[in-house]
Amino acid sequence: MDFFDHLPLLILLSSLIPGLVIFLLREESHGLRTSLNLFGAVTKLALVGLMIWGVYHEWVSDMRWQITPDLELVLHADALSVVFVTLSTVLWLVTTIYAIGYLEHSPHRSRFFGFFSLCVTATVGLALAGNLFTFIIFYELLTLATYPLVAHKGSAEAVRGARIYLTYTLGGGVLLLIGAIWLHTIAGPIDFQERGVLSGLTQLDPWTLRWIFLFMIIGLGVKAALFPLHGWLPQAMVAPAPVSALLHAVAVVKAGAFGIIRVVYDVFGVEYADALGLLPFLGAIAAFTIVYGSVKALSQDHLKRRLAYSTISQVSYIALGAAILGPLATIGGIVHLVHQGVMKITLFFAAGNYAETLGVHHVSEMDGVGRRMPATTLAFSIAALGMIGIPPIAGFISKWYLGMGALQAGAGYWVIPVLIASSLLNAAYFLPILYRAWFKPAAEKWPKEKPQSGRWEMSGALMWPPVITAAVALLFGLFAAAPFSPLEWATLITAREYSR
Amino acid sequence: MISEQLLYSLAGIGLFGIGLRATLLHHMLIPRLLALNVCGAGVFLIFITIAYAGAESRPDAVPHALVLTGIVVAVSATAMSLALGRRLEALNDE
Amino acid sequence: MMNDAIIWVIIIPLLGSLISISWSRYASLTAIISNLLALAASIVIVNQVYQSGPFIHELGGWQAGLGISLRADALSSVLLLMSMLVVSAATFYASSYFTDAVKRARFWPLWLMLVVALNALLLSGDLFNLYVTLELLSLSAVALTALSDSRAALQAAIRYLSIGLLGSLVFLAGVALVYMGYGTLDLLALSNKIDASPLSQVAFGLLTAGLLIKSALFPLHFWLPSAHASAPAPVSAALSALVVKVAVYILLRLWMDVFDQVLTPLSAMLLGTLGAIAVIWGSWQALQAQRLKLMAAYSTVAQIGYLFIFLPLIVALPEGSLKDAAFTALLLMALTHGFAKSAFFLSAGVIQQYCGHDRIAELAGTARALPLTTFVIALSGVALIGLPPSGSFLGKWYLVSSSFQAGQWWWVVVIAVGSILATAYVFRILGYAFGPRESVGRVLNGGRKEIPALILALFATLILGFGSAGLWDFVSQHRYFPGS
Amino acid sequence: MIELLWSVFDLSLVLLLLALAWGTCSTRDVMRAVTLFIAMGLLLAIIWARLKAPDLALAEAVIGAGISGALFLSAIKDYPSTITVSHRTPVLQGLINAFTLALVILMSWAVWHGLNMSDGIRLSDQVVAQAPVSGVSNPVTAVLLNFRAYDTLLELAVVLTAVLTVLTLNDRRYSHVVSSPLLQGMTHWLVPLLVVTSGYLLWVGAHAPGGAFQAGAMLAAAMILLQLAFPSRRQQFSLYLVRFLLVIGIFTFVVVGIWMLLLNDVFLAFDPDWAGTLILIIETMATLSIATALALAYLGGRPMGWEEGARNNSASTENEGAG
Repeated sequence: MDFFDHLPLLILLSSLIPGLVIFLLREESHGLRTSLNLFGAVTKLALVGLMIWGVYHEWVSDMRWQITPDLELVLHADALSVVFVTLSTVLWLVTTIYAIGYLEHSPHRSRFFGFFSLCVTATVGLALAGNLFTFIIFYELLTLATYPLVAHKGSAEAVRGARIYLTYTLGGGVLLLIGAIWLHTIAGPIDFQERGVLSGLTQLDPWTLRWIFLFMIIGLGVKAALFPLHGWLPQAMVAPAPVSALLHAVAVVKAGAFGIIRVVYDVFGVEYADALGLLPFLGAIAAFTIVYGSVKALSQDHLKRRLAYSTISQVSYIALGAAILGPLATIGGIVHLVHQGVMKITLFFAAGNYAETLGVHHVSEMDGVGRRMPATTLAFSIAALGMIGIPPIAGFISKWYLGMGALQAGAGYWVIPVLIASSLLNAAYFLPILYRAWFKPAAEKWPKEKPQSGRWEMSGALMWPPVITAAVALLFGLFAAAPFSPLEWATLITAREYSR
Repeated sequence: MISEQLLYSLAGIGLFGIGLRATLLHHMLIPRLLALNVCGAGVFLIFITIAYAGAESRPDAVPHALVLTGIVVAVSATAMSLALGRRLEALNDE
Repeated sequence: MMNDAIIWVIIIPLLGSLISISWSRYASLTAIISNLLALAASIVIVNQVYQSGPFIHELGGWQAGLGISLRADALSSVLLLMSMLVVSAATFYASSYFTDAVKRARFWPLWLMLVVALNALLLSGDLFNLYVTLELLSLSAVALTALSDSRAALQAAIRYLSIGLLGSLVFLAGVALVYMGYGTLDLLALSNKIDASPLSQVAFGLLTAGLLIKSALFPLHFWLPSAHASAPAPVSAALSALVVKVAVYILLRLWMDVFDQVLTPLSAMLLGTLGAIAVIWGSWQALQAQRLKLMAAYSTVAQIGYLFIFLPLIVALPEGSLKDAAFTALLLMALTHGFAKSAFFLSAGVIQQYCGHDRIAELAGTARALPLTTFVIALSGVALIGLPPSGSFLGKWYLVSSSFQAGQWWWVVVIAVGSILATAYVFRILGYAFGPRESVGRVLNGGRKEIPALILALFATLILGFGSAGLWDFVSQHRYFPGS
Repeated sequence: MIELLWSVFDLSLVLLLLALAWGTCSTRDVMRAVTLFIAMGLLLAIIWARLKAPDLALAEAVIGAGISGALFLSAIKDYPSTITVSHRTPVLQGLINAFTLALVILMSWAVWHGLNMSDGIRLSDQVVAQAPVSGVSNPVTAVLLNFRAYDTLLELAVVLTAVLTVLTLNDRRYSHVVSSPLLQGMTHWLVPLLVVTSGYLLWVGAHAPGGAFQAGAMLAAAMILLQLAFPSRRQQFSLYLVRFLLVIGIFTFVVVGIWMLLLNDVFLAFDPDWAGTLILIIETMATLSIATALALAYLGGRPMGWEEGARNNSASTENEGAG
């Protein structure tokens, strides 16, 4: 089906073209910019809807562009890519609305939204990449496109944060690149395919493969913020709230996690990776990061930094899922890719709202915000509870499957304690916030309150996004078994990943 | 005939060496230029000994032409360098 | 007419230069027209090679050997096209860069002579003719450097000239020895005659040494930064992007196509090592540099180093697709650097004229004052680092894979470190550029200066990054010396 | 016996040459260095003659020794008279010496082999064979203006570039020599002599030693002499004429080349029957250009009012572009 072959390209263009046009717009042309943004986002959403339908019916969509005799750019839609594409597209729409509200009167909006669209393009491209070469191209592009957003404020602090972010990610990028090229020299072009490419090829020297795996995991681990490569994430929190929300809850960190899944399942093949003895190594790092992130989060008073460390911890669940051999764990990992994204972005939206309307940046200032900003705080609470793993919120599903998977794989004796420990820690750093927000009396005046206007606690563009995403997180939990729910989709992927 | 050729080509190499050494040693413009010219003369001499085919037979004209070209190029380069030096002096005096 | 493009591409700029001397009033117009005509000619040449393979023009109708021949094959024609594109862009740029008419009148004739030298050099098929064109190149390049008319520029120019003359003389000594042993100056005839003898080895050494000086390979790079940094922006662009590169081109020619019997893996390894040091040293110096153009100049030292790292790999790899791939990657690196570095220097010139200086630390907020120029700097920076999408990304990809295939993995470390340093020095600038500034400029200011730079940067990134697939077959099929 | 005498002669020439070269490069007195350099040039001229290269003997005497010498002499007027020892550290000097010595030995070794291996198959036979159809009987001229005419064309471009640079950089230097009646008197008969000689050299170049470059140098000498003798009379020529003379050589060369290209599809392919004429035309024009170029180079810069044309149409002069 010809149209379907070009669908991935259209999905890229739907954010690329608006982005490029926006760069050329004058600061004042607010309306045009907004409508371009929304138009792009909605179009993308529609196209993605089509793609879901197609992939579900196993239509093959595959675009190739020759770069050199043995390297080609491949856009390819499979079940796994659809997960990530959908996630980033939906959240892009929400975040765009949020960002329009958030950046009302700040300067250089054209530049901001331009790079913002480029980021989404890179993320989606990375999700749709059909081979390692293409994946790496978009992986690096994502780094480049996010740099200006982190540096956006232009303050010394922002530029410094951006530099650190860049040092980490490009450093990792180099390692990933070397690993990938090395792999190409011994195994030829690497097209992603379910159950892995390398599992097919014998005769490869296992130790070379182990080295390559190490290089690539380090490279991806930087973006996935695996310990000890996580250092950039808290630094990058200087970025404006929408950036933190989309990039550091979804695009960047997920790109890393997604890459790890790709490498483990579609390059090495999970059974083969296990045979090489790579999974325990990955699992150990992931497990340690989970606990480490939570512990660090405990001691953070700055809200966004606490959320950042929580991200570090939560994203590693995905790596953990990939590192445990067995369908259930795989499902858990993949489904968490979605769930964590939805929940974490809610938290960041909320944090942004507190900062915007009340000037609240620290946990210690949050006493009684619940009464001042009920909607936002409600969303925040749902997401936080979800993070802890309270049923029936989405987070519970992921953790449940991870646990089951661990038991199934017989790895339970060390995974289960990790899961329990981290859940307790999650509770330990989220519940106090909720307690302060709802039950403690508000301080007589907020640090920097904006005059209340309109019937809502704040402008709708800022209030609705977290409410919506929170609702989504709840629904994903409640109707986990419904068709096209993340869980169902993850099950579908897993069915395709495990041959035997 | 070999002997003459050898003698003169060795002389050429010697000239080349002397010039090269001085070029590397000197830092002032004019001595360095003189050295470069000496160096070039050495190369020209090598060319001409190649052309020389003994007392009775006529020499190869090609190297002669090449050296003629070389001489003209050398004088042009010399003139240009001296002009650059003069301009620098003027700027230093300002 | 069409078949003689190989002549026109040299003669037209020469006539242009003569006209611009005689009627300085019409110099700018003449320069632009003759450049566009030469550009067209270079396109025709590439097409000729593509259609009917490498070809030769025996000047004066004397068969090569007695006479001089011009030759075009994949390598030379592609480089010719690149250099004409860069030169044409720089010409448009220069026509609005030099605001003083007197300066312009001095600039054009020399500029067109530089173009003559570049094109003649790329097409020459005769060893002594190479010497003459090399001299023409050095002299015009030095003259253009001196146009800045500052003390720094003059000192740089003098140094540049004397070192250049020394290089040419060493080269000429090599030519003499070659003629002594093999009685011909024609490159093709030579490639058939040459054999490993003491004479040929020493001659080869002298030729190589002369060219290494001109291509500024570490440790012979010392003359480059001052010259490239103090010349007027369009000149710096040509110097860094082209003048250094054509010397590398001749070196490749001699190494790959003429002296292949003589060269030893050891010598290749030596140059590779020097290249590696150049990558690290040049990038490090670029990171230390306080001025934008000086940074760019040092980055050129590093980028030249990459080209030399290819040599030991190409020598080591077996004949066939791997070797060809490595060679094409080398060419791709050279092309990308040509476009990227020229775009960078042109933009640096815009910044310099806007701010009145090019001290990196004081460029705060250029991103807001000159959005497009900053964007161009970023694009060319991407190409200099070797990030996708850019030709050098592919180039480095093959550089690394060739290192693995040739079993010389240590180059990979060098490439990695070099790329990280490059990232550091490029984003150091961008970091400052994103700094605070009140005045917010329009997207485009000074189109005749910014658009050419943008076009060059796009060539370096998108066009070579995504559109260079055809290059690989072209090079592997059409890279050889055409005989008569 | 004769052999022996020749060898002694050769040996003494070579030793003297090396001595002069060494002196030029090692003396600390600029004046002496230049003098020795000129002497070396004259000796080289003798050596060229000895090695049966009369064209070069002429060229060396007029250009190598003459013009270069004159350039150096006029340059050292405004230049420190003593050469300070270079700042190079002893270690570096040692390195340089060792390096040069090694190179010299290496090259001698190579040449030793080369002279033995040289198969004698050089271009000379071809040159001799083709000379009849080249239009000139002097093989050197045949090579310069026909077989390798392209080199000569680019060589003229080199000369032009150098002179353009000189004109770009400085205003002309006015001779410090106080023009004496003696000099003026001498000029009166020397200049015509030089002009005639150069004409003769030009003409004779077709079949005997001589040619455009030697002739051009002679003519240049005449122009320079005029400038020296009558410094008061500033503008001997109109500047348009000077510009015209400067480019006419290459221009003619290129036009003839293109004409041949359109005629025979090959650049610079002269028909045997007109070759002589065409070459003479090119050489004549080249002579004028070379003479003008060398004279301007000697003057060391722009004659008065050289850039008037440009100045006039520089109505809007904003900030200076160069960096």
